[in-house]
Amino acid sequence: MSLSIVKNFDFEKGLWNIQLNGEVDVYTAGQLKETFISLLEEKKESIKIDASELEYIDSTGLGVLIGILKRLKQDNKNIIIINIKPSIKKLLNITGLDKIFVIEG
Amino acid sequence: MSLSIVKNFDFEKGLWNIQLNGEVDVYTAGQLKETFISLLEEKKESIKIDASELEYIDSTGLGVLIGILKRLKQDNKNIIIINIKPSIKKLLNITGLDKIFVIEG
Amino acid sequence: MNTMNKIAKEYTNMSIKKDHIKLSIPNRPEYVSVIRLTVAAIANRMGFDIEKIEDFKVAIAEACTNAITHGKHLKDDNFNIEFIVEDEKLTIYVQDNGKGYSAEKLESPDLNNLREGGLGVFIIKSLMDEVDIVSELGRGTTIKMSKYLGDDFQ
Amino acid sequence: MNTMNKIAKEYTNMSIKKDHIKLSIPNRPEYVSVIRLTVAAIANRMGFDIEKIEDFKVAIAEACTNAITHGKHLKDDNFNIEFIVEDEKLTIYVQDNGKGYSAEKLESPDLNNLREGGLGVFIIKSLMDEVDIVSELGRGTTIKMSKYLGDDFQ
Ligand SMILES: Nc1ncnc2c1ncn2[C@@H]1O[C@H](COP(=O)(O)OP(=O)(O)O)[C@@H](O)[C@H]1O
Ligand SMILES: Nc1ncnc2c1ncn2[C@@H]1O[C@H](COP(=O)(O)OP(=O)(O)O)[C@@H](O)[C@H]1O
Repeated sequence: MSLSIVKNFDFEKGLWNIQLNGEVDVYTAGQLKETFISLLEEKKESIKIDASELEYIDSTGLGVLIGILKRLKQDNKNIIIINIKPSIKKLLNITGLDKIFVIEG
Repeated sequence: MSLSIVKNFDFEKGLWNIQLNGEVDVYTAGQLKETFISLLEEKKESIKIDASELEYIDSTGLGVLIGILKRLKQDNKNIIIINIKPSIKKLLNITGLDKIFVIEG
Repeated sequence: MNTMNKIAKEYTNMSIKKDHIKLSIPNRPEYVSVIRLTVAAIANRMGFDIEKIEDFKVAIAEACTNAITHGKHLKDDNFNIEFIVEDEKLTIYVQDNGKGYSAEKLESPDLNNLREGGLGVFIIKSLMDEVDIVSELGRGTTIKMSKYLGDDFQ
Repeated sequence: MNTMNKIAKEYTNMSIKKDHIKLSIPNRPEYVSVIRLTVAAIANRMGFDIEKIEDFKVAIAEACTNAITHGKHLKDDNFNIEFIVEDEKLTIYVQDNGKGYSAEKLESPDLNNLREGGLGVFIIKSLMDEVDIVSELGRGTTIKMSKYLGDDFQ
């Protein structure tokens, strides 16, 4: 019912591998934002999110992703999301964000 | 969040094998009682309950079991409960019903 | 009589059988997950399938997030949620006594001009069958949203 | 002012930070599972472990079952649940406007003379750290129960 974030940098591919476990909502979105911002301060590279354990996200969490994507786009970097659950896929379709993020798997 | 009951009679051992799936509370206890009563009308033999999928039971459900046990005791039959989850075991201990039913495994 | 009571009153006057559940909860982010689980339990009890239960969880969370972030009036206050359970329909009211806004002025999300906000109401309207927002500047907001059990309504 | 409000008032007058959650729900069996999930969500949010969350689920269900089966006054009525969230303690009030009873007359369960009922209040007292029942014949019952986060209190 809360959020845990696992991060590590893939030197071979030159991108961040992030695993999100749990729920991103108005309570946990701040934690997500801080983590992402500190990642980009360390290395401004594309972020690949494994969402297989992401149970829930709503507009607060999507807003954080949009904000981070904007920063990445300045350097032509991306957010890639893999293993998305159907309920979250639906939300990305509805909002059109499936065309903004790179969705895989 | 509701209750499903699987029943079959073990002719070799001469007892009812019952599997309880879900929750027994004030909403579902009536269904449990009716099932047990119809079992005993068919064959008044001991009842062995597999509680591995029983997620929840409270005093309403325990009351049903006590009522059925009373009928069985008239014929020296028993209620045997196996594979009990810790939270339900705790309830049986607290109420002393672990001494009244036969608890196995 | 506030907006929520007024709308609820209309309902009560009709003759179909309805159950009312009322929840008053602190306007703080940590309680939104509690609200999501409560709506999931109600919708599950009514027989909604998993996909629709998820829709309710997201929609109510969006409404509550707005009540908490925009609707806030006093720092430590509660806001109200009401669930109306009918045979074929679950209706939810989320009501705050916050600052209110002009719902007509809301813009739809623009993918060519990404903003970090502005998705909440749009998501609610996409996921629910009926949505109605009544907001008065300085007095607060009530958002009413319903979804039907069957697939006939879209 | 009814009993519940009176006791709640005492609480409000103290200075420690508390959150109040209020739930009004139909006095019918099908809603008890909704209440169990709500208390589980609140207790989980507070950091209670799985065993204590189960204790809350059982205790609140016992209290609500009593409100529904004995407390009932009108056929279609709601009853009230209030949760007081403190740093180290969750307190729950379950209040009905039903027929009430004399709590002092309650007998403990007797294993040599099994009855099908009479376990509910006994179970609540076993699982919770503090239990207080205030009942007035003809006016209704409020049961107050609390449990602490830490293990220091027993
Ligand atoms: N309960 C509310 N009280 C006051 N203003 C609100 C409320 N709900 C929504 N709004 C207004 O409507 C706007 C759009 O809301 P929404 O679509 O949820 O996006 P976001 O909350 O991300 O801005 C908000 O920015 C706010 O100005
Ligand atoms: N909310 C209530 N309103 C009226 N009577 C109650 C209430 N709660 C408990 N009682 C009385 O106390 C008795 C004992 O309750 P309990 O221990 O839960 O066992 P049971 O409900 O199985 O009888 C009940 O039989 C009833 O007479």
